Amino acid sequence: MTDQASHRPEPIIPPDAAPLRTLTLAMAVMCYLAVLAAGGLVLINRSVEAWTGDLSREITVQIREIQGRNMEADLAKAEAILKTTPGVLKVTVLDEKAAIDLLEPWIGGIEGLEDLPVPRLIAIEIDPDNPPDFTALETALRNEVPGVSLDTHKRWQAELTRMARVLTTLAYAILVLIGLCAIAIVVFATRAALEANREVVEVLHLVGARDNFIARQVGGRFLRTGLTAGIIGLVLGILTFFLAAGAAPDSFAAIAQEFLSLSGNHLMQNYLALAVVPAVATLICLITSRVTLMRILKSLR
Amino acid sequence: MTDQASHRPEPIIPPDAAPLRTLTLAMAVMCYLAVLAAGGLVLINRSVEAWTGDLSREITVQIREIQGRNMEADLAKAEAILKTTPGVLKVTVLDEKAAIDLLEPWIGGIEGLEDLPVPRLIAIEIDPDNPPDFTALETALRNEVPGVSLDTHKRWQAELTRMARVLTTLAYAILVLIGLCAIAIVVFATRAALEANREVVEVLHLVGARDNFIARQVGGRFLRTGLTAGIIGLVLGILTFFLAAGAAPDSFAAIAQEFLSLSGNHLMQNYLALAVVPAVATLICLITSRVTLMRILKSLR
Amino acid sequence: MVRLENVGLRYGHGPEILKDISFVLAPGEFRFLTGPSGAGKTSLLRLLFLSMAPTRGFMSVFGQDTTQIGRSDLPLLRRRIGIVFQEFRLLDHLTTYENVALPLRVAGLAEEKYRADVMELLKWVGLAEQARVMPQVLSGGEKQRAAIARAVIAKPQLLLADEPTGNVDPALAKRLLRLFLELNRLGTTVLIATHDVQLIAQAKMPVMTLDQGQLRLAA
Amino acid sequence: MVRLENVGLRYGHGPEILKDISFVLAPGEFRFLTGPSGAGKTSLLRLLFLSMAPTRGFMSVFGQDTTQIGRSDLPLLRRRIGIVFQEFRLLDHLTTYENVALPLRVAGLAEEKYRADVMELLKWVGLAEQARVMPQVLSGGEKQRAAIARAVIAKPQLLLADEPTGNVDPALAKRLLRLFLELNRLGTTVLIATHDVQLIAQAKMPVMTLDQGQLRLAA
Ligand SMILES: Nc1ncnc2c1ncn2[C@@H]1O[C@H](COP(=O)(O)OP(=O)(O)OP(=O)(O)O)[C@@H](O)[C@H]1O
Ligand SMILES: Nc1ncnc2c1ncn2[C@@H]1O[C@H](COP(=O)(O)OP(=O)(O)OP(=O)(O)O)[C@@H](O)[C@H]1O
Ligand SMILES: [Mg+2]
Ligand SMILES: [Mg+2]
Repeated sequence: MTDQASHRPEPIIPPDAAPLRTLTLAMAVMCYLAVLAAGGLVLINRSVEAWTGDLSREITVQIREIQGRNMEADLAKAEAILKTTPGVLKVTVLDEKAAIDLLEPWIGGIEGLEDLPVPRLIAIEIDPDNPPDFTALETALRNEVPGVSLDTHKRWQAELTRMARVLTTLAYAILVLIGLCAIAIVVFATRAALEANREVVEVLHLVGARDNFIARQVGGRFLRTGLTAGIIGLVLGILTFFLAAGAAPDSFAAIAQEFLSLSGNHLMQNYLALAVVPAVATLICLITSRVTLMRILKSLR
Repeated sequence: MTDQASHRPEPIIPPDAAPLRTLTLAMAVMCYLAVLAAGGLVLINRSVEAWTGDLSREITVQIREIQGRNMEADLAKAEAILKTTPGVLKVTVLDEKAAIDLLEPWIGGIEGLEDLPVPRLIAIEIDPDNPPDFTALETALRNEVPGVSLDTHKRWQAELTRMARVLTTLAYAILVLIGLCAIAIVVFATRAALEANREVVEVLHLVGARDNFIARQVGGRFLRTGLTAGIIGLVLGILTFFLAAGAAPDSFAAIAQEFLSLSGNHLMQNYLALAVVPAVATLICLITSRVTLMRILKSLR
Repeated sequence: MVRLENVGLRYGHGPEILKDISFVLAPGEFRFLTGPSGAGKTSLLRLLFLSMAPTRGFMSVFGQDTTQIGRSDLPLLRRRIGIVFQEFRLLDHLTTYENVALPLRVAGLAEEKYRADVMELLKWVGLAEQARVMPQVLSGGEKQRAAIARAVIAKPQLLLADEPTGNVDPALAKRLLRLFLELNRLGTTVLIATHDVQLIAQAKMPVMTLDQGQLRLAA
Repeated sequence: MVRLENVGLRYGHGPEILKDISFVLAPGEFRFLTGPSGAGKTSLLRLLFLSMAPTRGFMSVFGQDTTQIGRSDLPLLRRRIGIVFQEFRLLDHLTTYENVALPLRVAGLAEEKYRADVMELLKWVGLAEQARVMPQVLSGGEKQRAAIARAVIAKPQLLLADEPTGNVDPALAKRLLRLFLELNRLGTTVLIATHDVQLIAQAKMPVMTLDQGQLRLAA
C-alpha cells in the first residue's frame, strides 16, 4: 500500500476530458488548414518570383536593318558591348534563320520572306540578383548601333505581376479568414475545456491554492495541448504538401520540392513561416485559458 | 407557486452547456469554410466555362494570297458562305490595314511590309450554344477559296482547359480536405457535448426512460444546434462572397455577381450546391450524437 | 416480489463484496437494511434496481429471473421501482418541480395530469417554497427530500431508499418515515438502507444487517 | 478566533436566511451547530470559511475583520481552516490518497514529507485499502471519511465540518468524533454542523441551534 506514494503525482488538471480532446482536435485541424494556407501563400509568392525571375533573366536585343549599315558589324559591336556589361551572364547572337523561325507562326504565309530585311536578334541572359542598368545599356548600344532596341519583356512582367497580386491577395484573404476562424474555434474550445474543469479549479481554490499555483497547473496543461495539436497540424500540413507536390503540375512540383527540400536559400524563411502557425495557436490557447481561468477565479471567494 | 406549472417544461437536454456552444461555433466555422470552398469551386467552374465560351465564340478565317487569285473576290465568297452557315452570328471582314496592324508588334521593324502580300482575316462570332460544324465549314470554304484556313483557337482552348482542370482539381482537393476536417471536428465536438450531458442521459435511463425517448430529446437538441450552426455558416459564407465580389478583379466580379444574383439559369444549381453544406453537417452531427448516445446507453443497465 | 438465492457480487477482480446473500421480500413488506459503512448496502440496492447483475447466484424481481431481463425490458420495470440514490442524482438544469415530475414526464404523462400531485407531494416534504429553484441552491436536506419525492411520485410497487435521512433533522426524518409507511400501507414494498438507529427504532419493522458480505435478519 | 456581531445573510433578493447572528468562538473551543434542515447551517459555515460575505453585521476570523480580507489573502487563511463539505467535493480524477494530500501539495510540500502522515490518517479513518482508488468507486461513507481526512490532514487551526457523519454507521461516527476531539485537544477550534443527536450526546460539548434565522446557545 505504501509503495503507491512513490508514483509521480497525478496532474491536477485531468488530461483526458472530452472537451480537452475536442480542443486538441480542433486546434490540430485549424493549424493544419492554416499551415496549408500559409504554405500556399509562400508557394504562390515563390512561383511568381520564379516566373518573373525567368522572364527578367532573359532579354532580347533587336537590331533593325538600316540602309547603309553593315548588319554583321553592328551585331558584333552590340555583342562586344553586351559582353562587357556587368550583370550580363551570356550573350547569344541568333542567326538570320533563327530570327525568321521566330516570326514563322505570325507571317508564315508570306512569300519571299527570306529576301526581306528581317530584324536580327541577340538573346541575353542576365543575373537576376544584379541586373544591368537597362536605360544606360540601351543608350550605350544606341550610340554605336542606331537600329537597336531592347525588349525587356516589361509588358509581360506587368501582366504577370498583376495576376500574382490577385493570387497573393486571395491567398492572404483566405489565410486571414482561416486565421480568424481558428482563433474563434480555439477560444471557444479552450473555454469549454476549462469550464469542464471548473470544479477542479474551485476545489483547488477552496483548499488554499494560490491563483498562481492554479494558473501554473492550467497553463501547463493547455501549453501541452496547444503544442501537441499545433505540431500535429504542422506535420500533417507539410505531409500534405509533399503529397500535393507529387501530384501537381511539373512547374509547381519543382517549386514545391525546392520549398520543402532541406536545402535552398529560402529554407529558414519557409519553415519559419509555417512554424509560426502552431506557435500562434498555442499562444491563443494559453491566453484564452488564462483569461477564462482568471474570470473563474475572480468569481470565487 | 402553482402557476409555475403552466410554463412550458424545460428541455430535458440543457441547451447552453459550454461544449454545446463550442459545437455550434465549430460547426458554423467549418460550414463557413466548406461553403467558401464549395462556392469557390462553382465560381472556378463558371469562370472556366465563361472563358472558354468567349474563346469559342470568336473564330478567325485567314486567307492567304495565292498567285493568280483575286483576294477581294475570295473574301466576298468566304463571307457569303459564312453568312449562310447556321450558328454564325456575325461576320466581319478586316481590311488590309487591320491585318497589318495585327502583325505590327511582331514584324514592326520590317520595311516595305505594306507592299508584301499579307494574309487577310475575317473575324466571326458564333453561337456558343449551337456552334457550326467546323470541319464541314472548312471543307466548304476550301472548295471555293483555296488559300483559306480556320483558326478555332483550339490550342488556346486546350491550354485553358488544362489550367482549368488543375484549378478545379485543386479546389476539389481543398473541398475534400475541409470536408474531412469538418467531419472530424463535428464528430469530436458532438461527442464532447454529449459526454457533458452523460449524467442527464444516465438519470433519464434510471427513472425509466426508453432509449427512443432519450434519443428523441438528444436528437432534437443536436438537430437544432446543427441547423443553427449550418445556417450561420452558410449565411456568412454567402456574405463573404458578396464582399469578395465587390473587391475582386472585374471579370471575376461579374461572374460572382451572376452567381449570387437571384436570377440566371445556374441559380438553383449554385444555391443547392451551397445548401448541401449545412445539410451534410447537420446530418453528421445527428449521426454522431446518435452513435455516441447509443454507446452510452448500451454501457448502462 | 424480490428473491435472492446465494447471490455473490464482486467489482472487477476485487474481493467479493456480497457473499451468499439469500432473502425474500414479499409484496407489501417493509424492511430496513443496515450495516457498517462499506458493507455493500448500496451495492445490494443496485442489484435490486437491476443496474448491475450479480456475479453468481439466482435473483428474481417481480417474479422475473433477472438473467432473462433484456435491456429493452428495463424502462418498464424501472417505472415500477422508485429509488432514492445516496448521492441524490438530481438534474441541475431542471427545477425541483421538474426533477420530481421527471419519472412521470418520462412515462409520457401530460403535465396537466400530474401538476397537482407533484405540488402536493412537494408540500408534504416541505419543498413547496423551493418548487421553482434549481437543485444547486438547495440545502443538503432539501436535495435529499427532492430525491425522495422523485422516488415516490409515481407510487412505485417497490421502493428502494439509500440513506434517505442522512441529511435531515430527526423531526423531518420522522415525517419522511411516515411517508414511507403510508406508501407501504397502500401496497408498496419498501426497503430502506440506513445507519439511522433512531429511525429503525421508531418504525418497528424488520431489519436486515449486512456485515462482511453476509446478511443477517432480525425482527 | 471567530466573532460575529449582528450578522445577517440573504441570497440575492430572497428572504433573510440568517438574522442577527452573534457569537464568539474562542481558540480551542469545540461546538456543535444544529437546527432543522434548511435552517442555514451550511450558509453559516460558508461565512466562516470566507467563501461568502455577510449582507450585514460585523464578522472577524483569526482576529481579522472579514471586510478587510482581500482575495489574495484568502489562500493563506484557508490553509489555517479545514472544511468538510456536505457534498464532499472530492476530485474524481485523483486517487483517495491524492485527494487527502491535496491541501499539503497545494501548500507546496514535497511528497516525501507528507506521505507517511497521509497513509496513517487514511488508516485511522479506515481507508487504507482504498488509498489508490478513485472516489467514484467509494461508498458514501468512504467518500465522507476521505473528505474528513482531507479537512484535518494539515492540522488546521479552525475545523468546520458540515454533517460529517451523515453517511457512516454509529460505531464509525464515534471513531470520527474521537478524531475531532483529539484534534481539538491539540489546539484546533472545532465547529460541527450536524443533525446527529447521538453524536452530540456522546461529545458533551456546547450546542448552538439555528432556527428561523436565529441562533440559540445551549450547554
Ligand atoms: N464501482 C465500484 N467499483 C469497485 N468497488 C466498488 C464500487 N462501488 C463500491 N465499491 C466498493 O464496494 C464496497 C461496498 O460499497 P457500497 O457502496 O455498497 O457500501 P455501502 O454499504 O453502501 O456503504 P456506505 O454505508 O458507506 O454507503 C466498498 O468498499 C466500495 O469501495
Ligand atoms: N446559493 C443559494 N442561493 C439561494 N438560496 C440558497 C442558496 N444556498 C442555500 N440557499 C437556501 O438557503 C436556505 C438555507 O440553506 P443551508 O444550506 O444553509 O441550510 P442547512 O441548514 O445547511 O440545511 P441542511 O441541514 O438541509 O443541509 C435553504 O432554504 C436554501 O434553499
Ligand atoms: Mg452506500
Ligand atoms: Mg447543509
